[in-house]
Amino acid sequence: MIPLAHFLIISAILFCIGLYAVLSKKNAIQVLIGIEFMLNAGILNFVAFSKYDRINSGGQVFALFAIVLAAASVAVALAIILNVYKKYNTIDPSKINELRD
Amino acid sequence: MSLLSILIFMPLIAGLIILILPSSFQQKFKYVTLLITILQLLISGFIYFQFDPSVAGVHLESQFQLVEKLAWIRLDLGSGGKLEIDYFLGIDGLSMPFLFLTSLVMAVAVLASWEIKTNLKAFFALFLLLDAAIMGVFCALDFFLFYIFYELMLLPLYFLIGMWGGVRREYAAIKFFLYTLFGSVFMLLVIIGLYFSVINPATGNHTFNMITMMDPANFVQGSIFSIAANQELFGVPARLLAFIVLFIAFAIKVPIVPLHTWLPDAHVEAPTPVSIILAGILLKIGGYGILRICFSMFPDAASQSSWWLGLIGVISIIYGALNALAQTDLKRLIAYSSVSHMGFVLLGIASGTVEGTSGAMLQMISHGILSAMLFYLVGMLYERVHDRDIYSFRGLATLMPAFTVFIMIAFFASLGLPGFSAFIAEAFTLIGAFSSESVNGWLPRWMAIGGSIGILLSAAYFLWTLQRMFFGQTRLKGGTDWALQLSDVNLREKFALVPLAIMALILGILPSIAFDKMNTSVIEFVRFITLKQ
Amino acid sequence: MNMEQVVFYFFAAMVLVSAFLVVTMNNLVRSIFLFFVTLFSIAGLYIFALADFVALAQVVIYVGGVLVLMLFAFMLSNKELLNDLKLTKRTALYNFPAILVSVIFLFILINVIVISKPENLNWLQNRINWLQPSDNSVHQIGIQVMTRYLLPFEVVSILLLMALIGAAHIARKDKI
Amino acid sequence: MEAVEPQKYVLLALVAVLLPFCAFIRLLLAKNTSGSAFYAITGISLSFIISIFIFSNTWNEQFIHQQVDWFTIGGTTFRVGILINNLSVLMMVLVTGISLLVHVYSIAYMKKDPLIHRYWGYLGLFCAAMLLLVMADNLLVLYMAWELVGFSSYLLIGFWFTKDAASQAARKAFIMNRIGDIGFLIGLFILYTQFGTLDIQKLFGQDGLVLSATVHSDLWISSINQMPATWLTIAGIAFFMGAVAKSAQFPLHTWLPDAMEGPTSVSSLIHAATMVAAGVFLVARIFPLFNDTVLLVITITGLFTALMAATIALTQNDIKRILAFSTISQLGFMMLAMGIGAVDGGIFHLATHAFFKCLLFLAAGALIHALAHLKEKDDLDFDIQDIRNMGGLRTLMPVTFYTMLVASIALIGLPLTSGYLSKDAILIRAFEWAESKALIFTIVPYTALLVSWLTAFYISRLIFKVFFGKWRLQKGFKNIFTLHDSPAEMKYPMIILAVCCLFPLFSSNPLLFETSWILNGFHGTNSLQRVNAYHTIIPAAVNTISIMVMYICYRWYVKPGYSIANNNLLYRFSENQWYFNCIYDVLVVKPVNTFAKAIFWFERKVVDGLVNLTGRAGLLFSAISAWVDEYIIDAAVNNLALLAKKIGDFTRHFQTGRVQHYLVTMLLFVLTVFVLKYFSQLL
Amino acid sequence: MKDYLPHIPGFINDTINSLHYFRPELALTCGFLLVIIADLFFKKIYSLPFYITLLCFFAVGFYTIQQLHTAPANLFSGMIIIDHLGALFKLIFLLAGLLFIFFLKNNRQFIAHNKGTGDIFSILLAVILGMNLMAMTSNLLMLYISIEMVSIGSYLMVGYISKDTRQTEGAMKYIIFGSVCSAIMLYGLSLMYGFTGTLDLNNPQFIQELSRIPSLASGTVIIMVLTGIGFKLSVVPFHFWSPDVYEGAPTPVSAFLSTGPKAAGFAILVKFISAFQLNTDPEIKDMLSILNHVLIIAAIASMIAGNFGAIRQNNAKRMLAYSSIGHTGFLLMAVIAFSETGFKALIFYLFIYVIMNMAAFMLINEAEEITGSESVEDYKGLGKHYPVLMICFVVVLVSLTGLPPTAGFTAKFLVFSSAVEIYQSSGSFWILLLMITGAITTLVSLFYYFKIPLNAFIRSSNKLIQVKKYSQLMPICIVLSVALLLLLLLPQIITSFI
Repeated sequence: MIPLAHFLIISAILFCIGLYAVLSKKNAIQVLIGIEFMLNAGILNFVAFSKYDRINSGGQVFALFAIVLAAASVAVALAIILNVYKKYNTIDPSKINELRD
Repeated sequence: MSLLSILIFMPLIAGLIILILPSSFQQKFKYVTLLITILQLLISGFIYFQFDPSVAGVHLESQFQLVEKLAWIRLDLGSGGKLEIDYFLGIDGLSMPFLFLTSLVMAVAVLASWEIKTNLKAFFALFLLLDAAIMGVFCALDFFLFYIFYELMLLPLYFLIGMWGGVRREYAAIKFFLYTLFGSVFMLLVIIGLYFSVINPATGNHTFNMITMMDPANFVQGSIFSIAANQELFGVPARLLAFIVLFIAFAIKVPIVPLHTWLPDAHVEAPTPVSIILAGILLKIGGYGILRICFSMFPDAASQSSWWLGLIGVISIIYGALNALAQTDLKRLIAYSSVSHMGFVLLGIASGTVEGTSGAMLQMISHGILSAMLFYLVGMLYERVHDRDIYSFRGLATLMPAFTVFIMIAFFASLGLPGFSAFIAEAFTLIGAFSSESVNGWLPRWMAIGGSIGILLSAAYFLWTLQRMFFGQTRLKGGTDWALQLSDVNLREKFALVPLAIMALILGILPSIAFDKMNTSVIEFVRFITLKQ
Repeated sequence: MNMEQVVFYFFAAMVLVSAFLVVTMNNLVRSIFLFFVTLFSIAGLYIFALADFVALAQVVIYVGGVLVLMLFAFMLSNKELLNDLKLTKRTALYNFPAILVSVIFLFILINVIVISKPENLNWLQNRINWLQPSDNSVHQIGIQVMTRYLLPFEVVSILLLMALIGAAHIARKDKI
Repeated sequence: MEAVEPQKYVLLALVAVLLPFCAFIRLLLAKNTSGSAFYAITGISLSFIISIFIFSNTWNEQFIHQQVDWFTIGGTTFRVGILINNLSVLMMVLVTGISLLVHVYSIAYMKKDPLIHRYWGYLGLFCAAMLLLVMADNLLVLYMAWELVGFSSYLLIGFWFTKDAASQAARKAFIMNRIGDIGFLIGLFILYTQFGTLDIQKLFGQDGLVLSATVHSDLWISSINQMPATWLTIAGIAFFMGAVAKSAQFPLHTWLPDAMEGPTSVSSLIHAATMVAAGVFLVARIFPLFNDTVLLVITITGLFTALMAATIALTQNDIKRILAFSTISQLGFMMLAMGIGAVDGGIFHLATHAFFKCLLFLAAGALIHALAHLKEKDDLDFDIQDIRNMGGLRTLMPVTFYTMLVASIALIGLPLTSGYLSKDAILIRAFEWAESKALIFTIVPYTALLVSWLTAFYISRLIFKVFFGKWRLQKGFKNIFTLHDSPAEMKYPMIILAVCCLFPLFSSNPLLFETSWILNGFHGTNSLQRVNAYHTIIPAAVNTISIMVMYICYRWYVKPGYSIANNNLLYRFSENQWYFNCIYDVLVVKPVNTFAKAIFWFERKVVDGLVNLTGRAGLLFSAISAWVDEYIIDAAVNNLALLAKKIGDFTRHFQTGRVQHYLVTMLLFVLTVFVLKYFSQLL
Repeated sequence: MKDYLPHIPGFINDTINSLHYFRPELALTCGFLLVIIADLFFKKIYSLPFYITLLCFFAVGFYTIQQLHTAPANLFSGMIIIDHLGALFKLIFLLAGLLFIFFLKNNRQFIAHNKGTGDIFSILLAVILGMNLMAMTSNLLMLYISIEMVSIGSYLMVGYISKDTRQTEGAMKYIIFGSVCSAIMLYGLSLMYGFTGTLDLNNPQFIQELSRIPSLASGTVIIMVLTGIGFKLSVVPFHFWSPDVYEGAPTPVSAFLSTGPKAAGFAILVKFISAFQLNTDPEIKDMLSILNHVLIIAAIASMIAGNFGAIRQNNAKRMLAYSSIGHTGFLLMAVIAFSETGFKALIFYLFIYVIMNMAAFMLINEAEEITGSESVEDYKGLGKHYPVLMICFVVVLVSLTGLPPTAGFTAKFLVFSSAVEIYQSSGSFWILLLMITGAITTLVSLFYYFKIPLNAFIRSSNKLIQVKKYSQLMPICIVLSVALLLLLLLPQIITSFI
């Protein structure tokens, strides 16, 4: 048996790697990848916990829905990023700062 | 629909009609407004004569007159009980005089509005809205309703100052607005606190009825403002804090030093009719609020803090007068003189004596009349040559004899010349303040003496101005051009000024016409606030 | 350490290393491909949690859907991007806030995991409720989705339709 | 019949008050001068007739007091009414009589003024206010009238408002009077608080509240209230302060000389005969209130004022100023009388003084009027009020000369005149008073004696300089011999007054003041009996020395050869009016000098005299308070606004436009919560 | 498989029974599909989607009002709960949606948008469906899905036109920020699920288990979940996106985002907090106080950041974005009070808030049509030439400030009432601080709101203002302004529902 905590720690590390990518990458697609990592970290947790929830299978179902939603939002995000690229010719989030105080 | 509702809603409806009427009628608007104000004057005159001076009111709901009470908002708040907000109007001796004052000053302000040349539609619509709001404030007996009218005054005033004002009108308008709002926002919190502390014994609901709030028996056991509970906020007794908050809210309107700095700016920048209304009525709302709300609802806190209120009053008297002495702008001078004169009101109220309170009431009425007159006169001068600097004029008496007569009447009446209303008012506020130590020990005697120095100082600045501007050989900054423009008082202006002068005189010689109507209420008020809880 | 554990930690290492590389790499193409590896490895971890269906969905949706989408996007936005990316390299200092935040976050999360002692959680002690390797998870999930989770299932369909329409609208060429 | 009688007199008295007031109202509304004199004179003559009627019927009768409700405040009803007793009827007659004469005099004197209807109106207001003042039965009404006479005085002093000096003098007079009024007002507060009424009869009557109040172990106890005994003294001083200002006593005397800027007729009526005497009248009215301390203060103030003003009058050259200081001095005399308890003597002197001082002014007016004509005719430039410019007018203006001579003799107090009677009354009473006191108090009567000799000197100087010798300004006066007496309207009032300055009006015996009916009208004390030597010695001594003084004066000013050095210290001290105006200046200027640069622009507003003291200090305060207002209170508010903007900027600072910054900031905020929680857990 | 068989009929029954209560949502779904079909097959009829939506809204409204007085019921095996409060929220969303479609129809950008406007109606309907679910959810899974649904729909709306740089930029920032927040929330949800073993918020197990773990852990988890909710509310510190997005997005979308989803955020926050508040277990006290303190601090910070941040803004939309942050903070007061009064105040405030904020954005839109600018500075002199517009604007701004004579005052008043009430019973210093901040920031808000009338009426422009006709939006603005005035006099119109 793999201890539950190990799953959780892996997911925590993954989450933080994703977070780092989101915060530091200067390419919107990489930022998206970071977000996916964070989502995956969450999904991993769900799945890991779901092992102990046989009757409701809440975790697994949640994981499934989360994957689907992630895919949907990635599709939307990519569509938007493409548009941004058309207007700005860059997808560096730090350069897209026309809207500011 | 009682007379009070008519007083409130007549201008409101007229304002709406003006808004709807096409702008091609705009020369007629002033006549419409004048008609409305004169009707108001007649109605309030009628109310004055109908008023029964033998019943007190103050904290006895059954003794109010022309009462109108309709259920307005009944919202079941669940845990907060049922929201009980009434459309509750009524007058007693403390509010009735102000209805008449408002009508009179409003009518004069309309006459002063002849000089307004731009955007007449908006001006008169706002003017009438303001009129309605002010009437509402003096009639409302439901705190919620009162607050709505109280705040409703701000908007028209903001625009009236901002749109038709002088050079620094933006600053003055927003400053005025912010100051007043500062007070009233916190007042709102206290109102809500009171609401949750008070129960209407008849229905068992929380209520906004001001009169219910005055009776300590109606406070819920253990609520914030219950006397018995004696709760503390920030280490200050809650009732005292509430009193201070309410006091500050109204004191800003009065205004007191050091919350007065909006006043010179607002008065100076406002167009003449608005200055008239500001000085003539708006400041009185502060005094009225202190009487009707601060003192009546928190008599215990009032007696604790009366020493400070008296001190503030004395400081306002002297500080305002000294400031007036230093001004070179005539309108500013008068604005500061208002600060000084309204200091008497506070001193009188703080004395907790019948003489002081009656004096303060009369002082408010008297100042309403006189400051309206003064601001009108300054406005006339400004309208003619667009200058108000005292040093720009010399020897106006030769050029404008009738004007000089009016300004002398106004000046001397303001500086407390016997025979005019201000004298009786100031004398009795001071007598009240002086006797306070013997009667209830609220104010030390020296305060009355300190206050009387204000009388001396007011003579100094008014006479200095009179001598500097009106006497001597005619010499004007604008030379002969000005001499041509400085025409004497015309018929319309006389029409506005003469009633004011006569009112000031009548009140000075026969103060009984005011005192008789409010005496019972004042006695009851003083008895109520000095009652040992 | 049995075989199961070896494979698990192998996958775990794969996940973390590849994720780390994805994040640190500046070359977008490479990082997208490494991302593929990460996702695969995560799917592997799911199996260890006895969630084979989820693992499958992960591979199908993520690898087959998301990744391809990203590649498309990358290709649509042509190669200039690559040049663009190479030009500006960022120093570690510049990324300091990001590193700081991530590290603190990691610290906190691990702390949370440790102090909450997941193995000792109350509800985990109910052994009947434990999933057995022998259980047919696809079956289970199928029934659950059609019964208990019917509403989310239907709602997600609408969501997907909306996302589809919306994304298509946004990505559509502006010509009619 | 008996019941109706009093009411009749009260109504008549009311009519007497209202007649001049109606004239005032009528003339205020008048567009031009036509017929203005008619209204005024009709009003005042009717008043006079009524006054005489009332006087003749009520003198030495039971006082008459009628009241109506005025207004009610709280439980107290203010009743207002008319109190007719010896004091008020005497004053009524005095006021209306002298007013009538001055009115008549003014017809000619003010003839050419374009705003003469205003002048008549103001006079009407003054008469009404003055009559109200003397008849008021309520201190509040008295105060109102008190201020109104001040107000009409303001109007009349500043009648020639285009003259800066006149309007300044008017303002100074009003403000200085205001200082006194504040005292009066404070007195009112104290009485009202202590007794709950301001009714004169109730307070000061035979068994009035004031007398029935007791001072007991530092507490002043009345039937309804009690307060520390100091308040009794303060009340006295406060009322006296009102009297000081109105009667131009030291230290509030400086307004009176300046008030001479007004028309001379006004000076004679208001600033010599009637209004300034109101202070004395007030002291007499509320006499029971004063305790020993206050009486002593009154005595000393009166004495000092009398001495000071007399010495100043010695060297003045402006004819009206000499008379003004003389008035101050004489008023000091009356105050002195009050202080020593000789109320009757004070009032008596008030009455006699009213006539001769009014006459002196009217005569001076006649001189000025004549010289003004001359000046106008010859188109010359000289000071028509400077006695150094006159001389030898005795022959040119005989009526003026003789009337003025009579008045002067009365002022000096030589026998056969009214002044002799009243002055002796005071002097003798002063000696009697001093006798019962410590030795130091003998200063009081002796100084009073000195003052009467000084009086003899300065008035002689005036007469000799103006009427004797030769015309001093020679060049350019071609028409000097065209100078002549005034027209009839001016002449006859003067003659009438001159007659009134003689003894028969006041006493049957020219040498014995004790027989004066006025003194007897005021509950004569036994001092009216010639009980001791003073009654004989003093009149003799006074008169002998007075005549000597006059002779010296004659030698100095008329006979050539004797001249006094006019540049010694004492002379200058006197000429500069004891430097009072300067002292008031210096007292303020020195401390203010340090701030001078900061407030120099306020100098323009500065008024002189005592007003300087309050004025400059006040202006300094006002400058400071204006500064505080602008830079502290207002700035605090504005800084709050600035603070709001700064907070706004702070929040905007985060809004860099970079989404990753947003995220970092957001997470940092979240982490802060975590970290705080974490550490609070650890601790 | 066998384990489940006995339960299946139960589930099916439950589902069928639930459908009865689900009619508003079903109507929305039908509308959603119809709009898609209409857009696909009847492109010629330009306004068809609009009318379908409108019709759909009427149906939804009809059904929702029926739900106002039904007893609370668990639906779809505990996924959602239908109750009075939820129905009220649904009405608020409906109001926002209704105003939004009228706004859309008259917005120049959308009219000119040549990719067609049919899709936005379908997105809108889906978003409203999502919001309805947010208001009803009682399950973590539904919570997540509904939030995501609203979020994704919102991203799409913001990016819908993508005509210029700013619009795309707004959309990108929105989606990145939103996705990160939802990822954090997902992580939090996962841990929450892990710690409690249930997804059902109302399951007593949920709170019991959560209270058993150390408060540091449970607190962290709660805050992570609140991140996602906070993002929807745009409460400090999750507010950074809103000024940029509101400014960048097409005006109707900004208007909708600042009202509908925000109200939905409140709905879900209430749901979430209810799970804690309604539990009487003494052990959760610690957790509750953390939750309360976090909310109070967030509320205070939002009021300060929103209102002070708005002071220096010149762009009207941006200013409103900041002001809406401030309003959120203020409204949190009612949530924190967590009493019946508080909920009533919340609902009333939200109704008024939807009206006034929508009206404000519509008026900005109108002004933009006239001046071609969103800058407040360019409003100079408008008052003279467009009095009706500016008078409406003043009414709306007064209402936003919360002053009489507008319903904004009543709303503010009720919120303060709820806070005072809770203060009276708890005596907490923090609540007092909250109220004082609310009062002070009301003052501050006057500063910036009144910039608009200041420019429009008091300052005059030297530019020539050409007089154009008002668009069809103007009557709606007038109606809304009048409604704001009327609701002061007759708050019963709304309060009778509450």
